[in-house]
Amino acid sequence: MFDYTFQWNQALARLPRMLDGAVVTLEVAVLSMLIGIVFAMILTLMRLSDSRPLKAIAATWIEIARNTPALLQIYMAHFGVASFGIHFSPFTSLLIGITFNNAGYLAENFRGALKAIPDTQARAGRSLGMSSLQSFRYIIVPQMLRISFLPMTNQMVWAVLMTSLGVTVGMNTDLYGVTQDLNALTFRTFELFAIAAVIFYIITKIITLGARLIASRLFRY
Amino acid sequence: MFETSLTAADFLFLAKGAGMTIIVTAISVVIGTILGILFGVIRVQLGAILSAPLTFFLDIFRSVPLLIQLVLANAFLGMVLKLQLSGFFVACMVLSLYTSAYCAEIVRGGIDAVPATTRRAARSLGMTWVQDMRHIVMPLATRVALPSWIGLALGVMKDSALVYVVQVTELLKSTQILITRLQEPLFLLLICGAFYFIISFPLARFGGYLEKRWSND
Amino acid sequence: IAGAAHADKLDDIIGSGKLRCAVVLDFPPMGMRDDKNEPIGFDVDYCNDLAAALGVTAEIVETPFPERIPALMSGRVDVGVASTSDTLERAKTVGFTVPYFAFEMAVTANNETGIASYEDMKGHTVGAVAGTYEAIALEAQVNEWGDGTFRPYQTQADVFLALSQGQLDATVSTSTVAQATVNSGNFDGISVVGKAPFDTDYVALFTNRNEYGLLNYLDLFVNQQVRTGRYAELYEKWVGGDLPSLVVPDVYR
Amino acid sequence: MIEIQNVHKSFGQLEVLKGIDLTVSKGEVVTVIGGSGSGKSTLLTCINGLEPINSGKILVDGVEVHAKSTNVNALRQKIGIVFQQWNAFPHLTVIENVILAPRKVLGMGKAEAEAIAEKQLRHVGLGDKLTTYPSRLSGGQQQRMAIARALAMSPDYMLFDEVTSALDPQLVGEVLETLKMLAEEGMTMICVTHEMGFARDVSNRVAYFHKGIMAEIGAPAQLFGDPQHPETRSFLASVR
Amino acid sequence: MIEIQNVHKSFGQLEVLKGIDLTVSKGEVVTVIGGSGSGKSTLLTCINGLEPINSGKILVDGVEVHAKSTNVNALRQKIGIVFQQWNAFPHLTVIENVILAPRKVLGMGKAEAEAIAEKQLRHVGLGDKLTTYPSRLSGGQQQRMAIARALAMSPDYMLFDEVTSALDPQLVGEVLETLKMLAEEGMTMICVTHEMGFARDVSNRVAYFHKGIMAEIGAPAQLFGDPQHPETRSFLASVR
Ligand SMILES: Nc1ncnc2c1ncn2[C@@H]1O[C@H](COP(=O)(O)OP(=O)(O)OP(=O)(O)O)[C@@H](O)[C@H]1O
Ligand SMILES: Nc1ncnc2c1ncn2[C@@H]1O[C@H](COP(=O)(O)OP(=O)(O)OP(=O)(O)O)[C@@H](O)[C@H]1O
Ligand SMILES: [Mg+2]
Ligand SMILES: [Mg+2]
Repeated sequence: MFDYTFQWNQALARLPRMLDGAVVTLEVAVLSMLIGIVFAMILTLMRLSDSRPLKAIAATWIEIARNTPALLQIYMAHFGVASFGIHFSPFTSLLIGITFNNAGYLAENFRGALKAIPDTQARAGRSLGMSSLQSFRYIIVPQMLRISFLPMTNQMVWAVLMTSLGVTVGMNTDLYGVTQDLNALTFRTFELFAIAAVIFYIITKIITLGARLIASRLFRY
Repeated sequence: MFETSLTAADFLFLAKGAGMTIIVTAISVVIGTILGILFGVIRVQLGAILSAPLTFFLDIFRSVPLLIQLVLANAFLGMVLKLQLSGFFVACMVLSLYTSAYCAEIVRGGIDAVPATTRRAARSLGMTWVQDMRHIVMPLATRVALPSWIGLALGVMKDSALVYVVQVTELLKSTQILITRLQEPLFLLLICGAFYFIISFPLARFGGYLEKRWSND
Repeated sequence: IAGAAHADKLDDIIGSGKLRCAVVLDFPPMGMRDDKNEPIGFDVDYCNDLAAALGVTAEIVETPFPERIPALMSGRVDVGVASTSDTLERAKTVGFTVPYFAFEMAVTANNETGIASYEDMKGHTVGAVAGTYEAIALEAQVNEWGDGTFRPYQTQADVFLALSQGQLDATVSTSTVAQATVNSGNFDGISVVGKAPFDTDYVALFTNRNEYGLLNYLDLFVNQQVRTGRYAELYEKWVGGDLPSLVVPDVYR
Repeated sequence: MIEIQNVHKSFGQLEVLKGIDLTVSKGEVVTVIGGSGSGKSTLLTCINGLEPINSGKILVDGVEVHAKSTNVNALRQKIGIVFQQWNAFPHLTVIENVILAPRKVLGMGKAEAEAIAEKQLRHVGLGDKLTTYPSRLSGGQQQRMAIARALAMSPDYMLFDEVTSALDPQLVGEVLETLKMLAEEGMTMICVTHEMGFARDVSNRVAYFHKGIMAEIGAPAQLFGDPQHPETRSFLASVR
Repeated sequence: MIEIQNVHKSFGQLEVLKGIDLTVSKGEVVTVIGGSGSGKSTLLTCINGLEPINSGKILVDGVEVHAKSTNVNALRQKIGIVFQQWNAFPHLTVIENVILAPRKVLGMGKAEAEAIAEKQLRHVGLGDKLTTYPSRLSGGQQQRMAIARALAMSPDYMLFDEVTSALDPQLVGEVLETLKMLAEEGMTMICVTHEMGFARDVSNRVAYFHKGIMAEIGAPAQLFGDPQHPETRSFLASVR
């Protein structure tokens, strides 16, 4: 029954290319997180604002991001918007898709975190003469980031995993894309994807452990 | 606004895809939840050190892209073990384990949220471990876990869009097939997205509502 | 059942009464769907012929290009009738028959780019279907030019969709697919602009590497398809024009 | 009869009970007092087998609690215990809280269990709260419900672990009244408490625990009036 | 000078302040007492513009707090306020809590802000807690930190809203001492408090609020010794 012959050397010879792919994967994930956090903040502020249209836009973004498949969002960012004559490269499309998704989930986390911060905190800031923006920036945001740090770490892991969906929009420089290309050349499917799986596993572990380290240094209170 | 050459037959085709999405999701969520409860209870019962191998095994499902899990499982079961399994079976199997990995975490969190003193009270009334689990822990843990579990089930539904790699034609794949023929990507993608949204959004809201209600008492 | 496990694959197929073929269904005219979304095309008919010869019924299993071999290896299909180039690298993993079809490669371009030949593609964004013969060759070419970008998409449909949307400037594909796609009228603003100077892409049926009985049978079947004129008939039905020779000049096989 | 014979108990490195000997006869009320961390709670949880012990023996009606062959679940039916923290099952109404164990453990029918539960709840003064959820009860009411829940199993012994110490002062009285009533009805009880007045009035004997040792035990008048052990003296001075 | 002129304030249907008039001169200490919900806290939050008012006027040094043209942020620098709930910023150390507003609002340099912060913290007796996080402080220390934080802005007025009422009894004293010290240094203060002793000893005038009305105001000796309003009388009776 076990007559399959593993050809690990065939696959391992391609490890350098796969590691290059891992770098691109990380690049997309990190960028999508950074931009995603900024957008999530903006969405959060929009939700807090008194303007109905702003609230509606934020809610629409957040609900679509959370209630449709990420694959669809990425596919849409490439083939969907192209119907309007807007063209993004595979890298950009993937980045947009994941960022859109990240921002939606993070904004929801931020909302939960905000609820956990007593509104007397903002009042205390205001009564020291800070503007509402200052008290948001110096008092609310730092506490919000702490509360949502763990969800943010999880989202970062998901962002890394989501990069694997880039192949559907022509991406072939990320880890999954590289692996698939190599598979087309050699057909060593099991070996190649097993190696890719290990690399993904290591990346996510580094992220979670790194996040724990950062948290312990950052949040000493 | 849309002038479409979509026929009734095409809608039926999409509906079939949607049906597949729902079936794959339902099977995976049911099996995954049963396994997840089992794994979660085992983890709580054995403690962190004894259950480390299980924790590691489950962690893999949360640390490797689902796409790769599907490709690998397919290659391993078929190419290495030479098992003749349908793509549908492989899809359900992988998604079930994937679900169980997340579900185990949720279950563990739920059980941990039941105060040890409450469980002591139950045991000191002469209840067995099983009775304690059945009548005290599970009802209480469910309240903590249900909102997250709803989120998980919806997540699995969305992630099931990836089972196309093992030749299961679910909703998104059906949509792509139609795009191939009809060349109306935006319109078809919107229909597809709307389907997911219509199922996911109300349930997600319901989960949020439960969370709010139960956290108040 | 115990006996069947030791029988070879040819026996298994005959015994089960069913032949499962891997076919790529977004690769017109080799494989596609009609307006009832049923599979049709050259490869579909070829599979049906094979099943008829074996005295069994055919089952078409749709496989995207990158999934053809995994589908075979995981036992989900018996034979690949999927326009698969017979490269040596792949032959380390699967067993190929003699060629059953031969493709010329053609360049299809978006009309607005002004690309009129293979060389014109230099410096542009070009693409092809991930994992195909032409994708591998084209990517190598782009790297050699050192100018422009190469993008692989998952399916032939995505490639032409991207081309007509203007996301790609040009693509190299088998001429049959290019012609069929442009003629279908589904895609606006693209045309076949010339040949790609790649070697003829011979494609073969494939099955498991060690199934010699089945491989022998398939070789003979391909031979018979030519001899009986069925090959020419199918070519006329789906492609039309000059029938490509399946004989490679100056070698034995 | 509860017989505790030279019981030692450690949590990891920490020895919490360092050889306890105590015999509680039928109908007796023993109060246990002592500083925080002296092992009082631990002793109670050892008596009904919720915690294993390291050496020594605990016998309840002659049955060794920690013997392998002993069915602890059956044994626990004889021993009611009420803890400091209110341990209401929050997802069940008051009466459901009380009938759960009789039904599932004793296999009682619903009607019978409810009759008993109602009786016990009325006994502790909660006759009008049957279908209320615990979250609607005050702390004192929750404690009385916990007592009724234990009593519904018709235990022969009741163990109380500082049942009033998490209560607001005005609620303490109602719970102590309930305990007093039980004592007067002849229940065999071990009460860990910080309520010295209660200890003095109700108990037959008072035991003073100090760092895992039962430093002194005696009739309330003797222990409070003329403590022998210097630690007892300073403890009593500090709580008064 | 703080001038409150016929101020009305409603939350939706509920009128919380029903025409309040009160003038607090420089150097004066006014204590506000009254039942729960009588509008005391609301008045304070109106004075520094945290809440809008419905009619009337509040002038601080002649500047109308609720006028559109007023820069409330600048105005608030003059008015320190400390609330009942400890409002330490939990993510900042004690000294970071104190220097935040001087740096960001007044644009002070780090060294200068730290010097002021240290001085104020030493003033309230927290000179040794500079780099501690608030979660490590007792409630009383947190309140004193909040006072130092307000003082670091060099306010001309301080408003205190029941700053001791969430504290354990033994911590109340240290905070009241701090307030007393401030009063002796000549700070203009409005203190909402339930501490009658403090009100009597420290304030120049005591105001009694009842259901959104300032029912009575007078020197402590007069208001405590010979209350005019029947409500004042029954309130004073109830708190004693
Ligand atoms: N499950 C446990 N694991 C480890 N140590 C424990 C455990 N339970 C109790 N201890 C320790 O055993 C010692 C005795 O605890 P115990 O609860 O019996 O004291 P106590 O006399 O009831 O005190 P208190 O009056 O505070 O309730 C304490 O030092 C406590 O920290
Ligand atoms: N933000 C708000 N929205 C609606 N109602 C409010 C708000 N703040 C206060 N109130 C109501 O206004 C009334 C006066 O409240 P306020 O806090 O001023 O009373 P107080 O005199 O400070 O009472 P306490 O002694 O309990 O602090 C109360 O009925 C309160 O419920
Ligand atoms: Mg205790
Ligand atoms: Mg108030």
